[in-house]
Amino acid sequence: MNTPAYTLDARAADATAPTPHLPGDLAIWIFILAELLAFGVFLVAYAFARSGDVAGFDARQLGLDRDAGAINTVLLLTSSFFVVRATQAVAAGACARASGWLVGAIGCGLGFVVIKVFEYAEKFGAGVTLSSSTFDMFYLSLTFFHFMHVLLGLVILAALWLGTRQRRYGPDNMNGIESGAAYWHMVDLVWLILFPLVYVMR
Amino acid sequence: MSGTFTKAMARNVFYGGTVFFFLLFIALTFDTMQGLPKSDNRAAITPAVAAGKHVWETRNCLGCHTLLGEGAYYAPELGNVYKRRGPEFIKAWIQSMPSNTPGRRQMPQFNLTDKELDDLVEFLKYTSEINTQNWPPNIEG
Amino acid sequence: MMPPDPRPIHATPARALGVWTFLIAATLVTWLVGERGAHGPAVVALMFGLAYIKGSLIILEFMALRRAPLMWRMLTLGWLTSVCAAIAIAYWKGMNS
Amino acid sequence: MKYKSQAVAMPYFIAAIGLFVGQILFGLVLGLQYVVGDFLFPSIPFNIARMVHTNLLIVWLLFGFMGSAYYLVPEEAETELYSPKLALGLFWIFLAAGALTILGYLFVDYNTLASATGNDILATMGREFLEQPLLTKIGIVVVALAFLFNISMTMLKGRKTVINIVLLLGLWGLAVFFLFSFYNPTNLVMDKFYWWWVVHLWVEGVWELIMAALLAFVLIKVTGVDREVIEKWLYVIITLALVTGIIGTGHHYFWIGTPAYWQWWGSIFSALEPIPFFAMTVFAFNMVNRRRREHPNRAAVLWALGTGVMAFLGAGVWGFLHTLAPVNYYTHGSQITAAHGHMAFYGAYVMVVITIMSYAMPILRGRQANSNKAQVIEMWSFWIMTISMVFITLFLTGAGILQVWLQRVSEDPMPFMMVQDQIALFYWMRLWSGVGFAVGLVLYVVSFFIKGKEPEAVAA
Repeated sequence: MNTPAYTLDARAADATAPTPHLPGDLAIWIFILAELLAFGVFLVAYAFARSGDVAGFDARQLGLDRDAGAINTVLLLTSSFFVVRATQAVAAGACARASGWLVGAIGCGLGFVVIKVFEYAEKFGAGVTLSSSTFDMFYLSLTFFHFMHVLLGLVILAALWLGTRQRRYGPDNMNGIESGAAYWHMVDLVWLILFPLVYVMR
Repeated sequence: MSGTFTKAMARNVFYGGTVFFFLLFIALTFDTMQGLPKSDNRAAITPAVAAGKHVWETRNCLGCHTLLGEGAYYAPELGNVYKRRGPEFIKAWIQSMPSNTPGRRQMPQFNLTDKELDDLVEFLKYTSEINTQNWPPNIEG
Repeated sequence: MMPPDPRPIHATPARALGVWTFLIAATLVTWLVGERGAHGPAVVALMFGLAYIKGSLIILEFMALRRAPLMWRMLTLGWLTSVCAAIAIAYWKGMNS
Repeated sequence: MKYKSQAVAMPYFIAAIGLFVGQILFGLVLGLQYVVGDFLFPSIPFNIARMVHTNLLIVWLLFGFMGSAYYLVPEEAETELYSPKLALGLFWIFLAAGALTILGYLFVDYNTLASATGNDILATMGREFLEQPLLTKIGIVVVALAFLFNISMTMLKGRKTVINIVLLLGLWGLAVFFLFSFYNPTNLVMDKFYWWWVVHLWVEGVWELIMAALLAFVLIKVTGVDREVIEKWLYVIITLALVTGIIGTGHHYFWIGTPAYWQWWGSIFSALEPIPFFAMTVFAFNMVNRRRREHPNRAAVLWALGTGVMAFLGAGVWGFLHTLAPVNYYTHGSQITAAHGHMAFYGAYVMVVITIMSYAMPILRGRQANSNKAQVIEMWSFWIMTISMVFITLFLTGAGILQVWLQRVSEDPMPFMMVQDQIALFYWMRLWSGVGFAVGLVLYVVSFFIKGKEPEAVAA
């Protein structure tokens, strides 16, 4: 039989009924779960702290820049999409193509960082600190905690990029890129909740 | 369980995660150091307060008492004792120890000089004015 | 015969593109909500409904957990569900106080 | 014993047990002083006895860690210790320094001791757990560095297993964070802030690396489970420990003059701190269930499993109990803290050191395992000590709840000493539980002197 080692066609895969399989390393997934848990508790803590002082939170929230936040959402989603394409390319044995997609993903991630830095510069200029109000505390804590994850994610993406340049990954060696990709998607996932919760919900 | 679990990845996650969270801790520490002047009552630190802290430490007061809730739980909290009892009571109390009441907990006699007593009270005054987020819940500590 | 390929199936490029398009469109809706300063339970329900769908898509399609063992889908989707539910409860609590 | 130089661990273990006995004796004194206030006053006031109690604990655990490292590192590295002579020399230096310090506490007025040992040059004394004179602190650093040099060189010339790497990371971290004990600014808030860099980053940071590595080593030995499996999980568990524990330091920054946001950061991350302890328990039971052989040393297996359970209860559950800021607002600095401290230290660190001593001592004495009779006595001591500790914790928790209620929650709060009278019954029960613990400890020591035939190894 001449099946390709790795098929991209979902229906064909259904027919052969592949065994359920976790893409990426168990170690990174345990880490991702721990991170999600920490973020989850933090986000929920925000929601309940807000419920105790809706007017105060809503007033401070007006000061946030939703346009920048939305652009950042688009950047992260697009970056995640590029990472998916990179993973697909590696699965198809095209490491060179994968590194191209990864450059795109890193570019989007850097765009996020730049916009965020401008946002922070403006906020710090306006006297927003971890101690200026409860809303500001949550806004800074949540976004900065997330921001640091973006930075770590970028380091991981850079390592993946290097790996694709050195052709370290391939259809038979997906563990590294799948693990890194899963981590980057987690960063995206958290932002998808964080953005509407902190920037928009009122 | 079907899936991959490699030692190399577990190691990378350990080092990455540890460095990441330590850096985060450093960042928070940096912010705390920036914010402390607002809450730690440093403006009130005088040579007398410094000398008082020295008296506090060299008599191992923390071996029985708590100070801002930290120490031993054998004797009352002293972070707010200045507000609870006032300076004269504190000095008189220290000088009258031990009570020698049979069966009661005893505080040693430290034979502090008048200056040492004053310094210690200054230290306790400074401590009582630190912004502790309203802890303890009431004056009893 | 070869043993069945144990690897998960990442979405096809076309499918991934479709998912991405939806995600961007949903983001625009959320942004519009913010832009117009819309508020109230209906708006929040819409916004978090969209966020929930977006999160599920990230988990199932991008993270490729669609074909992962059930436990992992339960853990991740369970996380998403509980966080969104808790936010809804908190929002409701805030409305009534 | 695979390598001759491992024998140097023996004196360390013996010293550890000896100091442990001393620690418990002073614990009994303290327990009695809680209810009979003038007991031994003025010859040994409470603050001195407490200092001896806690410092002995730290010193004997350090002896235990060092002994464990001398036993474990050569075996893991598959080479003789770099310098057994240095190890033995350090033993006597450390023992002498430790003994002198304790004698100094007991027989010299603390203030006199301070000025005689250079505290006026660099004031570091009089802070909880860091009461040691400057000279002792410097001695600890010197001994620790020489010790680290010795075992690091051993590892470098041999096999670098994950267990060795993690253990060494933990021990190096221990030495590095101890350096913060030399920083003692007049600013009380800064003093307290960095004091926790020693205390918290020790017990909820680098010591957890040591503990996990020691446990993993014993599990490999007694279960015969593949090293690869155990080492992977070791990494995962210590990742969880540090991810939660480092920011978890924030649960000490609620009420000491630090910014309010620590209440959120500290609560959220320390709420997750039970997870690594839970993982460790599951891990230990899992590995024992998957064992590929029946190790003749059943006592060691019992201690290993007990460590998992008691660390989870003491550090995990009892820590979580009062770690959330709104709860801690009322419980901070009460007997609840004491309850947690007792069970956490026993469950995590006392028990892990006993685990490795239980495994290694018979081998150091030339047999795979002790006689059945000796093991039965040892297992009795396990149950008596552990159950006593559970009761100590429960009674202190009861005392704490009542104390918090009467003194802090009540509309009409009572003064501290009046509350102490109200909860005296709990202190009495705690004291009797402490006596039970001491009985268990005596049995533990006795088990070393029981002779008999070595049990046979059975294949599973």
